[in-house]
Amino acid sequence: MSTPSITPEETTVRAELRAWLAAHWQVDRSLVAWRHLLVDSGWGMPHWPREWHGRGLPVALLPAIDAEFEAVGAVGVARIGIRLLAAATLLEHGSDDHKRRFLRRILSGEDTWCQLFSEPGSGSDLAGGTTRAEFDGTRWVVNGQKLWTTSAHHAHWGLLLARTDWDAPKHQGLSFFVIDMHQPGVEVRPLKQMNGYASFNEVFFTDAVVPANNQVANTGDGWKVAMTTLAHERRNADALRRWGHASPHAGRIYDEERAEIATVMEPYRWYPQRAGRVDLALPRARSTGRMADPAVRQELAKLLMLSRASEWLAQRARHAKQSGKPEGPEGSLGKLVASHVARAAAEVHALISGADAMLAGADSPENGMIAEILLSVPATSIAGGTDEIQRNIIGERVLDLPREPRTDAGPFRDIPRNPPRPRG
Amino acid sequence: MSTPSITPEETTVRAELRAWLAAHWQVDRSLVAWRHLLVDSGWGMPHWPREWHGRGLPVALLPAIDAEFEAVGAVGVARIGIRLLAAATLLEHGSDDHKRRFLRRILSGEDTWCQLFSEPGSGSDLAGGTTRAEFDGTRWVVNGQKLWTTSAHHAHWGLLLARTDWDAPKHQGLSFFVIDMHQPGVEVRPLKQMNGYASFNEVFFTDAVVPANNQVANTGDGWKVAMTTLAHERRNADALRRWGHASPHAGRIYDEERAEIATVMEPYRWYPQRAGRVDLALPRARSTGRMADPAVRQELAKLLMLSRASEWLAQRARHAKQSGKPEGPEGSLGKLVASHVARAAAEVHALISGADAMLAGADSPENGMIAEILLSVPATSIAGGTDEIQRNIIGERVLDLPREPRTDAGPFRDIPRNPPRPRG
Amino acid sequence: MHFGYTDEQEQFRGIVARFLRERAPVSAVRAQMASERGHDPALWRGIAGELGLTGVHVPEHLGGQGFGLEELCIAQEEFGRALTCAPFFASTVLATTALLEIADEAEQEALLPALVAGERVGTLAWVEQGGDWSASACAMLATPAADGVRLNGHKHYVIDGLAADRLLVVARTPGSVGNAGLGLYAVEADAAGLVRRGLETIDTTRRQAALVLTDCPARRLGAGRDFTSGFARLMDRATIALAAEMVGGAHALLDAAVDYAKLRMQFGRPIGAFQAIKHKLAEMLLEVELATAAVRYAAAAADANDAETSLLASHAKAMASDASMRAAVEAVQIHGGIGFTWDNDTHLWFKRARSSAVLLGDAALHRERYIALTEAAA
Amino acid sequence: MHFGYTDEQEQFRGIVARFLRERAPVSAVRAQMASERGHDPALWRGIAGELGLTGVHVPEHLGGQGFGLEELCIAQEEFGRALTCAPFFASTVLATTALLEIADEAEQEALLPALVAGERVGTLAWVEQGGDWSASACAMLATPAADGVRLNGHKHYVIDGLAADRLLVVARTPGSVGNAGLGLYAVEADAAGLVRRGLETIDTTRRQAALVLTDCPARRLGAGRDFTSGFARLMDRATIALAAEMVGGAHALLDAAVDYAKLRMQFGRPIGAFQAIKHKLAEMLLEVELATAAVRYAAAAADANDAETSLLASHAKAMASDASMRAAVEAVQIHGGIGFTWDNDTHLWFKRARSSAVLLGDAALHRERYIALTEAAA
Repeated sequence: MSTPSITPEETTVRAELRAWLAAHWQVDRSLVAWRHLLVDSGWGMPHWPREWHGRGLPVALLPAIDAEFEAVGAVGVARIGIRLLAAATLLEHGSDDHKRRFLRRILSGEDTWCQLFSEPGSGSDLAGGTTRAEFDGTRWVVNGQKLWTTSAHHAHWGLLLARTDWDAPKHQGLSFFVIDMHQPGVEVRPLKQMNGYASFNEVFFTDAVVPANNQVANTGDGWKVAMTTLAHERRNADALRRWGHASPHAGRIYDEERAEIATVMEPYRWYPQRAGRVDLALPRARSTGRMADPAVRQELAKLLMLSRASEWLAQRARHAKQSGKPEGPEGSLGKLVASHVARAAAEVHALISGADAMLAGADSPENGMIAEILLSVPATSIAGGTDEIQRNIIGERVLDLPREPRTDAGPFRDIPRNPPRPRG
Repeated sequence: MSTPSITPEETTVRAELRAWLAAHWQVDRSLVAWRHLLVDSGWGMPHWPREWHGRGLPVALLPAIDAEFEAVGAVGVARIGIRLLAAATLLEHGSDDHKRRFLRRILSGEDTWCQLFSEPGSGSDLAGGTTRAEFDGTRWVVNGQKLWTTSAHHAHWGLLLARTDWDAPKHQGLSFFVIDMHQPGVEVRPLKQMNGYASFNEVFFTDAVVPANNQVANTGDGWKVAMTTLAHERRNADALRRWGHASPHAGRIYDEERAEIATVMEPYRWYPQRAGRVDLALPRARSTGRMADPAVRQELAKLLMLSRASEWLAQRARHAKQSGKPEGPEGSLGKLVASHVARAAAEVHALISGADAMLAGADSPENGMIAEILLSVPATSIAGGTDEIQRNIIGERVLDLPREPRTDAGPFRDIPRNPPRPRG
Repeated sequence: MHFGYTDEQEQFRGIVARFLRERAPVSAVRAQMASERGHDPALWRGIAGELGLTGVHVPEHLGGQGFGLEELCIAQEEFGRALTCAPFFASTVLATTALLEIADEAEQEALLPALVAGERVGTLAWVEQGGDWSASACAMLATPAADGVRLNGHKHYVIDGLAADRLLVVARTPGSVGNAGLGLYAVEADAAGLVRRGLETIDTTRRQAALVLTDCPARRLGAGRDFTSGFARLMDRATIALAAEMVGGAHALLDAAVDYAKLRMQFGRPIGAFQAIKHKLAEMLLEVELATAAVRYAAAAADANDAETSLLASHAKAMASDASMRAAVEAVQIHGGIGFTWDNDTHLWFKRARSSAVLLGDAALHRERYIALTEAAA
Repeated sequence: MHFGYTDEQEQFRGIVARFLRERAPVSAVRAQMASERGHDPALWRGIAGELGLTGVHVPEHLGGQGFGLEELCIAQEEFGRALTCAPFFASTVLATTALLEIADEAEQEALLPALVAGERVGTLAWVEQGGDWSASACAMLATPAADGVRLNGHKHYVIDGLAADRLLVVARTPGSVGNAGLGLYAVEADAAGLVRRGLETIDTTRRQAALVLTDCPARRLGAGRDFTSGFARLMDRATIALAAEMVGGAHALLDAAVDYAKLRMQFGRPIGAFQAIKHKLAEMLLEVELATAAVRYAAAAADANDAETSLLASHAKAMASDASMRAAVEAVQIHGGIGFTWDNDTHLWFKRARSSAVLLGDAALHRERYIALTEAAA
C-alpha cells in the first residue's frame, strides 16, 4: 500500500493553522477562553461546516491538523464523554436554534451531556422504552426511568428518547428531546455493579419538564434521531482511547484539561479489565511459573491467537475502508469477538492464578487487577448490545438470513412488556 | 435400595411356563412353527392381552419369564426391527381386523415392517409431510416420497403417514395406513450415506394403493397414531441392544434365528461408530503412546468424564422410574448428551490418531474403525431428532420455557414449505 | 452401588432446604457478607443444634448422626443453593472430617463433641501461599519442644480462618520432604505466636485468612495413624463435598436464569421464547445435571470405600467447576445488564462459583489427576 | 506490512475462481475422486499452462511468475473452496517450494521448469509411519554408493505419491541423529527399488501413498545449502498454504450452509430464521474470518521474511484447523439428514477438513509450537 502523498491543500492548511497557533496559543490561558477562540476560528472542528464553528475541510486533513496542534502542544476542543454524540446528533437533526444554543458550549467543555436511552424494561429491545413525554400545551412533561447513564451526575443536558404515542407501532411512537438535567423532576442515583464500581446511573423522571423548543426533529421521529446517536457510539469509543489521556505538560490550561479528563474518564476506569487484559496473560504465565503447565500453554495459545487475529480482522476492516472498498463482515464481527476474547482471557487468568484467583485487592495478584478482570468480564458480552443481539445482527445483516417472525408489531400499547421496576 | 422379593404370582407363573417349555421347546423345530406355538400359548408376549396372543400378565413379571426362556435356551418371538413398533401401534390404534391380520405374523417373524414417516421436505418438522393419500371411492392412492426408511427393501408392510387433507392445519390433515410394500407403485432405493454405508432407503410412491381396510384410526388422526409409534422408538433401541445378538447354540432353530438377526441388524452395523466408540479412546491413547501428551490427557479426561456421567444420568433416570418417582429431566437429556459424547469422542480419536486420522480401511488404525467413527459421528446429532430439536424439547418440556411464535398455523396448503425433491 | 436418593434422604434434604429458606434467605446472605464476622452465630447454632448438620457424618458414639458423605453432600448442595454464610465447609467438612480421618480415637473423643455441637468452629490450614493443594508441598515446620511441639511457618487461603477457634494445621518435621514427616497439629486460637489476618476475597460470603505461626505451641494429632492415607481420604471427601456445594449453587443459578427468562419481556415476548436463550438454558441444565450425577456417584462411592473414590472425587470436582462457572457466566448473561448490577443477586453466586472453581484445585488439575489415577489403576 | 489484498490480487483471485467454477465444478470433483488417477490431466494442464499457477511463487528467471506466498495462498484458498482434485499442493506447494528453499541454483534450473510447466508432477516424502511431521524424526537412510546415493527406508502419507513422477525424499546419513545429517534427495519415479502403494484415505479428493525404498538410487539436492533452515522455511510456507486451502474450504462450507438455511423450510419458515441456526452461522462466520485473517497475515509475513513467520504459520494452521472442522461439523448439522447423505456435497468438504486438520500437525501441536516459539523469542 502506498503512502498518500501530501496534497497542496494540506500544505496550505498546515501553514495557515501554524500561523494561527503561533498567534493565539498560550499555555497560561483558561481552557474555556482558549476553546472559545478555537470555536470562533473554526480550528476546533475544522471538518464541521463553516456556519457551525468549523472550516468545512475534508476529514482526510484531520491527521495533519492534529499534528500541528501536537507540534506546539496546543489543547483542542472538548472531545471526550457523551458530548460529541450530542453534537453529531444535533448537527444532523437539530434546528438552527439547537445548534446555536448547544454546540459552542459542547466544544468549549462548559456543558457536559448524557444519553438517556436504555431503561430497566428495555435493554436489548431499546425501542421498547416506556418513559413517557406528554405535551401539556406548552411544554413536555416527562415521567419514567432510564438506566446505564454514564456521567448523568455531572451532566447539564441529556439526550432523551421518550414515548409520545402509545398507539403507534413501537418504533414510531418515540420522540427525541434535550432535557435539562438540573431540575427538580430529575433524580440521578449511582448504579453499583457486580464489580463494585458505580460507573453508571439510574435517572428517575417525575414530572420533569422539557420546553417545546428542546424537541429534536418531529414527534414520532425519535428512533431515527437515536439511531444517529448510536451510529456515533463506536467513534466515541475511539475518541476516548485517543483523547482520554492527559497531557504531561505544565501550565494552567493543561491543569484544567487534566481535571476535565479525570472527571470524564472516571466511569471508564475498569473498561480494560472488562476486556480481559490479554496483555497481562503472557507475562503472568511467565512470572508465576505456570508456563510450564501444558494445559496452561494450550489455553494461553488459544487466547493469544484469538486476540491477535481479532486485531487483524479489525485492521482488514480499516484497510478496506481506507481503500474505499465496501466494508466486509469484519466490522460487525468486532463486538462479538471482543466478548470471546474477554471470556477466554478471564478463564486463562483464573487458570494461571490458581488459588490466588480467589483473592481480591492488595492480597491478590497484580494488586487486585486479576480479581477485577474476573468480576468485570461479564460486562463485555452485555454492554452495548448482548452477544445474542450481535449474532442476530451478523446473521441478518451480514449473512442476509431471514428475520424471525415479529411479536411486537401493531400498537405499542398492546405489546406484552415488562412491569415497571419498583423504585427501591 | 432393597431387592424386590419374589411374589407368589411369580412362583406360579414360573412353574407354569417351565412346564410348558419342557413340553414344547425343541431345538430342531422350524423357527416359524415354534413361534406359532408361542403365539397360541400366549407365552411369546405374556404381557399382551389374552385375546391378542398374550396372557395379560404384569410387565414386572417379564424378567422372570425371560429367565425361564434363557434357562432352557428357548428362542422367543420376533422382537427386533420395526415390527414391535408396528405391533404396539396396531394394538393401540388398529381395528380387530388389523390385529387379526397382522399381529401373529409380526410375532412369528414371517412379516417384516418398515416405518414411512420422514420425507425429504420434512425432517425435524415431521408433521409437515406432503406424501398424499387420496381416496378414489374404494381405495387410497398414494403419491410422494419417504426417506430414512430402515429395511424398506426387506419389508412386507409399511407404517405410512400421509396427508389426506390439505385444508386442515398440518397436524390434523394426516392419516395413517398400513401399505403393502410389494406392489408396483412402491419403489425402494438404497440411500448411501457420507460414511459409505447404505443403511436406509428412499421410498417412492407412484399411484401406490392402500385398500380401505388398511387405514388405521380415522382420517385426520394420523399424527396421533404416529405419536404412538414414535413413543415406542426408544424402547425399540433397547430391544435391538437386548435381542440383537445371536445365540451361540447349535441347532436348526438357532440357525434360523441367526439368519433373521443378521438381516435385521445389518443397517445398524455402524451405529456404535456413530456414537464415537468411547471405549476405544483409552486403550488407543495407551497403545499409541499419546497418553504422554498432556493435551491428549486433558481431552481424554473430558471425554471419559462426560461419558461416564451420562451413564449415571441414565441410571438415575432408571432408578427414579423403578422407584415409581416421577422421571426427572434425565430422560430428555440422554439424546443430547449422546451427541456431545459422540462429537467429543471423534475429536479425541482424531487427536490420538494424528496423521493416521487421514487414512481409512486396512491402512488405518483399528482396521478402519477410527475412520468409520470420524465419518459416522455427524449422524448422532441429527438422527432421531437434531440437537436443536432436543434443546427445544428440553427448554419447553423440562424447563417449561415459553414456546416460540408459530409460523405454521392455519390450513396446511398455505404454509410455506419445501419444493418437491427432483427424483434423480 | 446406587445413587438415587432414598425417601429418607429426600426428606432430609427438604428439612435442610426449608430451614435455609426461612432462616438464611438472600437478604441474610447480603447482611452477613457485609458483616464483620461474615456469618451469623444464631444461624450457626440452628444448623448445629436444631438440624444437627454439624455432626451429620460423625459416628453416633462421637455425638454425631452417623450418616455418611452422601448426607453431608445433601447438606452441602443445599448450602450451595442458598449460598449460606456459615463456617460449615471449614468446620464440618474440613476440620471434622480431618479429625475423623487422621486423629486417634481419644483425640476424636476429646475434640469432636465441641465441633459437632457447634460450640467451636474448626478449620483446616494446610495449603500455603502459591496454592499447591497437596500436603506434600507443605513447608510449615513442627519442631519438638519440651512441652509438645512448636510450629513455624505460614498458611494461606485458610477458610474461615478468623472465625475459627479450633485450628488444625498441617506441618512437617525438620528435614523431612514429600509425604514423609507430615502431621496434623492442633493449635489453639489464642496460642502465642499465632497471627491471623483476614484476606480480601472475591467471594465475600466465604472468608479466608492468612496465618503466620512463630514458635507457636501445638499438639500433634493422630500420631498412631498413617497421616498420608488419612489426609488423602480427607481431601477426597472434602473435594466431593465442595463439588456438592458447587452443583447446589449451579442449580440456584440455573433456576434464577430460567425464572428470569420466563418473566423478562423483550420484543414482545419472554426472552425464554427465543432459541438463543432457550437452548443456552437447555445446555446449562444438561451440564449441571451431569455434574450433579458425578457428585452423587462419588459420594456414594466414598461411603462404600470404593477403590475409585479418589478418581471419582476428581471427576466430580472437574465437572462441578466447569458446570458451575458455565452456569454463573450464562446466568449473568441471561439477566443482561440487570445481572451485572449489585442489586441483582446473580453476582453473589457468580463469585462463589468463580472462587470454588479453583478451591481444592481447578478443573484442569483434576482432569490431569483423573487420568493419572486411571493410569495408576491400569 | 498490510494484508488487505490489492486490486491486482483480487483480479488474480477472480481469474482462478472463474476457471475453477467452469472447469472443475463439483461434478468434476466427484468424477475425479472416483477415478483411478484421482485427478484430471487436462485440468492440470489448464492450471499450469493457462493460468500459470504452478509457477506463481517461482522467480521469473526459473520460468515462474515471480509472485510470493500471498499469491500462492490466494490460489490455495480457491482450490480449497472448489475442492479441486489436482496435485497442486503436492507438486507446487510442497515439491516446488522444497526446491526453491533447499536445492542449489543449478538444481533449481534443472528441475523446476518441468514442475512449473506442469509437465511433471512432484511431491515431497518426508514423514514416516506414525506421523511425526518434523524432519528430525526421519529414519530413511542415505548411503553413499559408487554412482551417487542409495536410499533405504519407508515414507508414509505421501501426498499424491502415486501421481507424482518427481519424488523429493528426505533422508539422513548413516549414524546421524536429530537435524544433523539430513538432506533432500531426488528419486526418479521409475527408480529401481522404489515400491509405491496407494493408501486408502478418508478424503478421496487428495490421494496419499506409502513408499518403500530398497537400495533405491537417488541424487542429493542442495548440498551447498543448509538443509535445516531451508526445510523449516519450506514447512512454514507449506503450512500457511495448507491453512489457506483450509479456510477456502471453510468458506465454501459456510456459504453452502447459509444458502441452505435460507431455502430449507421447516415449521413454516426458512430454518435460517431460527436463532439456533442463525447464531450458529454467525459464530461460524466469525471463526472462519478470524482464521482467514490469520492465514493472510502469515502469508504476508512470510513474504516479508518476518522473524515471526514460523510462529504465524502455527497460528494460521491452528486456527484454520479448528475453524474448518467447526464449519464442517456445523455445515452437516445445518443440512440435517440430507447433509449426511452421499448425494449431498457437504461430506466432500467435511472429509477434506477432517484430513487437513491433522495434515502437517493438528491444532494442539501448533498451539504448543506457537507457545514454544513465543518463549524462544522472549
